[in-house]
Amino acid sequence: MDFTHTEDRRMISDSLRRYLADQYGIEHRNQAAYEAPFHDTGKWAELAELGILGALVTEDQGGFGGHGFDIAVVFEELGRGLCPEPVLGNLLALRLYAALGQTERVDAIIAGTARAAVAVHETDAFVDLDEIAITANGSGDSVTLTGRKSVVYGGNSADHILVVAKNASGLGLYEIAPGDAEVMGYAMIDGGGAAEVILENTQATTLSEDARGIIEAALDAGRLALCAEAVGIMDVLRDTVKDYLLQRQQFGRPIALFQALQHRLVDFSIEIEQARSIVILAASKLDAEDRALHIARAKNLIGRAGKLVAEEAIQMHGGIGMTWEYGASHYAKRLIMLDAQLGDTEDQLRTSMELAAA
Amino acid sequence: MDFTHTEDRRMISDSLRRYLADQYGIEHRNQAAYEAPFHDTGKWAELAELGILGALVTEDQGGFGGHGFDIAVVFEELGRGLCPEPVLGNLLALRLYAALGQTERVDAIIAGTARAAVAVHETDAFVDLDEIAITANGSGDSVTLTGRKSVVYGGNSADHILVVAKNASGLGLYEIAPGDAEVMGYAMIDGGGAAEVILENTQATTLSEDARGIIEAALDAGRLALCAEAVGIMDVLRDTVKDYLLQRQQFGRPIALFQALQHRLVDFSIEIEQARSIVILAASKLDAEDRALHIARAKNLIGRAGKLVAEEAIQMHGGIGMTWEYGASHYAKRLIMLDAQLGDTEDQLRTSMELAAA
Amino acid sequence: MDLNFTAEEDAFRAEVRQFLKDNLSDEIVAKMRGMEELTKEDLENWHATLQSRNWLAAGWPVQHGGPGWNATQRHIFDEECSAANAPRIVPFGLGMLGPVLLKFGTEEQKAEILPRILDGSDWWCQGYSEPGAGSDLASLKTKAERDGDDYIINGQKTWTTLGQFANKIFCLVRTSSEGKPQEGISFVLVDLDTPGIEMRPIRLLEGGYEVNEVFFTDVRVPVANRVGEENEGWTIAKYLLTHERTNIAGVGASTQALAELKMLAAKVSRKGKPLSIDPIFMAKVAETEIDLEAMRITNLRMLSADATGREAGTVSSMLKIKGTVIRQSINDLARRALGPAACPFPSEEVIGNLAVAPPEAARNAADYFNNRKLSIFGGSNEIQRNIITKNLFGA
Amino acid sequence: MDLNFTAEEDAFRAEVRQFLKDNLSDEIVAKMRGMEELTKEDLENWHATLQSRNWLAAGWPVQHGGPGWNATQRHIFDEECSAANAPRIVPFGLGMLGPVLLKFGTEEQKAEILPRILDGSDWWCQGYSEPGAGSDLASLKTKAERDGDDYIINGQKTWTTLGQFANKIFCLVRTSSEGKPQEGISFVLVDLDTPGIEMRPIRLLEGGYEVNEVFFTDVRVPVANRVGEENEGWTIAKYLLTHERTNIAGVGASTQALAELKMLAAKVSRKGKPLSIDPIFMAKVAETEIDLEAMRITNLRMLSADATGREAGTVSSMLKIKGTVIRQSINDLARRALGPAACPFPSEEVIGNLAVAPPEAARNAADYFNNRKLSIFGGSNEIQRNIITKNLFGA
Repeated sequence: MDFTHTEDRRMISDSLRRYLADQYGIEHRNQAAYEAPFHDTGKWAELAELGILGALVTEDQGGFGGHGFDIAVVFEELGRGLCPEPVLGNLLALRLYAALGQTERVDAIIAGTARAAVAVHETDAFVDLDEIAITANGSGDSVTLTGRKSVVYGGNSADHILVVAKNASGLGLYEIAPGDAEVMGYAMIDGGGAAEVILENTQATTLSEDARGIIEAALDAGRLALCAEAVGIMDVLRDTVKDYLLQRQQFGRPIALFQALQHRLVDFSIEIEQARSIVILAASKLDAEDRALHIARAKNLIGRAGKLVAEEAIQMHGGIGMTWEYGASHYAKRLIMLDAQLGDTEDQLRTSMELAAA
Repeated sequence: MDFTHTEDRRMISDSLRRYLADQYGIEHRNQAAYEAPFHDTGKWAELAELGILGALVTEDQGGFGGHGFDIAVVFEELGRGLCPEPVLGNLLALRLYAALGQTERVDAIIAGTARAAVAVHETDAFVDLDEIAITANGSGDSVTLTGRKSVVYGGNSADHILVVAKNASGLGLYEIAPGDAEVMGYAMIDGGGAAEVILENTQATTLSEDARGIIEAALDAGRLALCAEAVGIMDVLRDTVKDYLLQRQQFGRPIALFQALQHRLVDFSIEIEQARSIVILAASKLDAEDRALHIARAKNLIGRAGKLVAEEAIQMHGGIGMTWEYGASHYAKRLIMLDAQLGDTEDQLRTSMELAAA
Repeated sequence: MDLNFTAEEDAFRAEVRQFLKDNLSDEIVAKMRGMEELTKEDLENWHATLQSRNWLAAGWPVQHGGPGWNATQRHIFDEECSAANAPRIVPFGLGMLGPVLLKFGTEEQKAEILPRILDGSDWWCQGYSEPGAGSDLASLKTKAERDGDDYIINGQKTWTTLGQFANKIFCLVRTSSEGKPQEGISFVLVDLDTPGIEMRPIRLLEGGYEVNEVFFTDVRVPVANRVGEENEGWTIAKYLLTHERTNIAGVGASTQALAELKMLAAKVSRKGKPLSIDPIFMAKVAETEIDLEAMRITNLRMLSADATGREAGTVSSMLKIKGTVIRQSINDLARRALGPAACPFPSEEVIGNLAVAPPEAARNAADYFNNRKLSIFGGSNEIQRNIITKNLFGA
Repeated sequence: MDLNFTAEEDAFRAEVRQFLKDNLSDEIVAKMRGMEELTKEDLENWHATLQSRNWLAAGWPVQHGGPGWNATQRHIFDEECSAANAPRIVPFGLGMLGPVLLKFGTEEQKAEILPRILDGSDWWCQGYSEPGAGSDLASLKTKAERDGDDYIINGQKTWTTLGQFANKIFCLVRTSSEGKPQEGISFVLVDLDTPGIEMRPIRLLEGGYEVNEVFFTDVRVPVANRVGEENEGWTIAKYLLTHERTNIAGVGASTQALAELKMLAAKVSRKGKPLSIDPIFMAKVAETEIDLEAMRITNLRMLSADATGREAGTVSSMLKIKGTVIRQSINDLARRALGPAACPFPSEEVIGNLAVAPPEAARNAADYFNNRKLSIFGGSNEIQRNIITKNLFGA
């Protein structure tokens, strides 16, 4: 057993942490996160240079990482820096392109010269791939797609959009050029961009007609990423609360001396350690047979811990925690909202119950 | 609107409270509650004299109460006094005999000269009457019963046992003499008696061949009783914790000054008020069309509040709360265990979800 | 024990319901269901509508222009307003300053100020909290120094709700630094047009604008604008903290929010089935509903007892805590019900053109974040627990 | 990062598993699964079995008769013992006094006492808590006054676990009332046969007997029985509080209890279906299982870091709190699973003849009540939170 990261992972983690702390302060972040294109294209290129995209796929696939712990260290730092860049959407796309051997796309994304996004959600298919309704018309080179994909993370700033759609053999994966569809971008409530993608006889390239396995794997990689991001956020929130309790005076003394607050801080600090542990376990299982179960369990625990930490962080800050101006409130907001991405606490609980019973 | 009890109800409540405080102290209680017949037959007669059994059925039926609030005031005091007498089992029996016009039995129970119990539970039918497996053989005067009824409250000291069993028209109600079956009595873990009743071609008198409605009503009366009992117990536990926090010194001062404990005491005190409120609502609905929904809701809330109060009361007492010698631990034990009687927190939640959706 | 309303009370309820049906526009109802911020005009119009029936100042006695309702009538009125999705009455003039003047004001103050609240001439806001003194009011630092017949006020107030719509503010200010911190406080009325006052918006975490900071620099206010005696403002502050109790639990608003949640759960799906038949999610809805049912009765018990003093403080603090917990739980479930459709920032454009969520639910996440304030503002739940503790231990 | 055990560690695990398979009787396993109290003989036999393999004193170095395992080996051993339903090793001599002597004892003390722990000649118990000083050890009052080469001890100890089986007790006693309360405490070893000692049973709330009060009246103990310096017992007490960390989370026991719970849920039914397919109940089981999975990793992280000092205190307190919460949650669910079959007092007669519940589950309610102690004894969870607070704020 060894709970230390490799030298390589420590390096990328350190450099990403430094970069975000120096170059992506909270004020700049809040500007970039809420004004179209809801991220900073210049910084995107710099992040690519730092290698954070290359870290998300294996050497064979053109990157230099690609294992669970590679994803985890990158996203933990993205969380710590509250980075609104569309790394999640590009992670999903990278994993799919890489699995399909689309080297050109993989290389372009890693180099930061192209961005991509994956359109999965539909209004009545939030998390369950079985419920996807959009169906590919035609086959091979002449496929068209019609319907609406909802809340496509990073879809507003993507050069390529991968669309998950039904076909005769199950679930396929199709690529469209955003210009061929109606892509309506918007900010998310916790910052960063997403889009509605409205397809109407939209020309698509078939990447795979039987992609269910790789789609599930990519979504699980995305879930792991969100879990690790949450851990980074929670660490910041705990430290912020701690500092605030020491600095804030009430009734003539620092509120850190109020035992009721102390014990609540302890209780959520314990949950943060639990969250860190379950992410380690899930990361170690990303390439294992029981991946899906462990990922679902991790995201369930992260959802519960995240809600506790976010709500307590706001509450223990009092009024200041309610304001846009204060950084911690944005961390809390992101922590709550990431639960809604790729299946929330209850969705993951249902999944883990099904998988454990199977 | 009026949230004060009638003069009559206040009187019975006051006299029962005084009687239990004077005559049924915790030491005597713990002796009676755990030694066969797991209650005090002398005190039973005195309780009957006080009128607490008469209060459980209406004037028409030979009593002088019988409404939700009559049951509630009696059981709240039984809870406050942690009384192990088999009032619950006799309440169920009384309501059934009364509904069927069995005046002789009703009068005898009210007078304290006979005790009865109702056998409902089976190993695979804890709460759902649909799952009852024991089936009446024969009809009219020559009915026999075979099978096992489990955890019959007060069954160990009953002169008559009412058995719920299936028949061609649905659920029937049958009376047996305990001597005709194998009745194996035992103490419950929180004191008081119950029994396994093993029937083997046991002769039974048919009281009703279509009794489902009155059985459900009687069980709901029992649930209301348990809820009210819980409120009496919770009041005692809150006061005991309060006194203990004031008296117990740690690190040189009363632990009542520790804010973490203060806030937890507040939180469970709030739940006690919620519990009191839901019992009032449920009591007001005992004769209403939506009785079942309101009773299920009440018992669900009581289950949740009871667990919180019982566990916090033990925890906040520290070691002393873990001991047999200390009274509060028995209150906590009863509060936890009454949840298991007649359908627990989750059972009641399922029921209320079904009824609300219907 | 009788949980029923009297025939007269039922008739009164019917009357209120009919009035709301006749006078509440579909547009306002849609805004309320969609949790949109109401404009100043929306609020003023609604006040005027109620005042046309003499129902605006629910808690005021008849001789000062109120309807003279008892607590039960006010409760029924609140319930019906919530059920109809009527706007909440802005409380600062009607629910706070009005009662303060009725108890502590001079006849001149009452005669001058109360009618202007009723007819909408004045919009009051509240200057209580300060950056360093949120829940710990007694430590406030905004100073009022006597200069002839005036006070000169210097300092800063914060969390002033809807200050952007107001022309007047009532403030707690420090008029003496001697004795205990509570002892040197006075309650003064200030015209927001007075030179030296600056109001700056505070944006809340979800992006909305409803609270403000107010800066006072050498602001000159006549001593005659003081309510009550000098250095006795604490009495008024405490009165205000425990006075407004009929609607502290927010039962009506939570009931309405829960109804919306259940409708939403029937509209959205999980794993191919309506969320409304998912046992894991609906178990949480059901337990929240049960808690709300209980709180409705707790609220009625308090109304009925019409308690005063220490016990009233305990009960109203309990209702505040449990009421906010329940409301926040409903908000949380409503946000979750949307799944990823909760993610978009609810701009006009998103709601108008993109329809990511059912439109009336598009602000669910924003509302969840905004309502975290409920357990913080107006005396945080921690402060409420301290109040209850004091009462429990008789300290 | 590597969560896997090495090949050597896997081999060690296999060896332990085989040993347990060969040496653990069905009778003991049945008692353990049924949560029965083990007899003194049961425990002594199991100690002897382990000692026959040199595996009894898991934490002791080789030269004193321990197996010389590292933390990972000890963890594997604990996991396998729990999974096999082996009795827990009674910790007072082996896990507590042993390490204290190894660190603070004289060579004579080690030579005399340690072998007698290993061979079962002595059964030690603990004299720490007092009626007025549970979690607040520093305020203890039991006095040891010097009289020549003896101490004369007067006072009372309580919560002495399995004292009824012991012939020796180690105690914290007050040897000076000067300075800070912690400063005048000494650690002494007492023979329970010494005149003036009386042990009285304390019955626990569920009816079981495992703890005792111990009364000291003019009990004469040689000064040579002191471990460490006079008035420096506090150092030993603190060492003991943070020393025994490998099994503080109780992961193995909780894992086993959870497995029993799931088997039980498949056996009992609700509304005609196995409880194991009821989503509301099983959601709670699943979340508890997830928490336990996380804690298993937290525990391994701590083992791996082998932290010392402040951080170790924080982590072990965290594991204590979360470990007890999880265990108590499993106990709660197991009790609930039984429905009304949880009600009977689990006497021999009920379990033997009445079979109200599945026999191995008949003590579930009693076990639930008994395990409320987990968050109270051995430094309550409140005290653990205080410890963590101190470390968090660096105070």
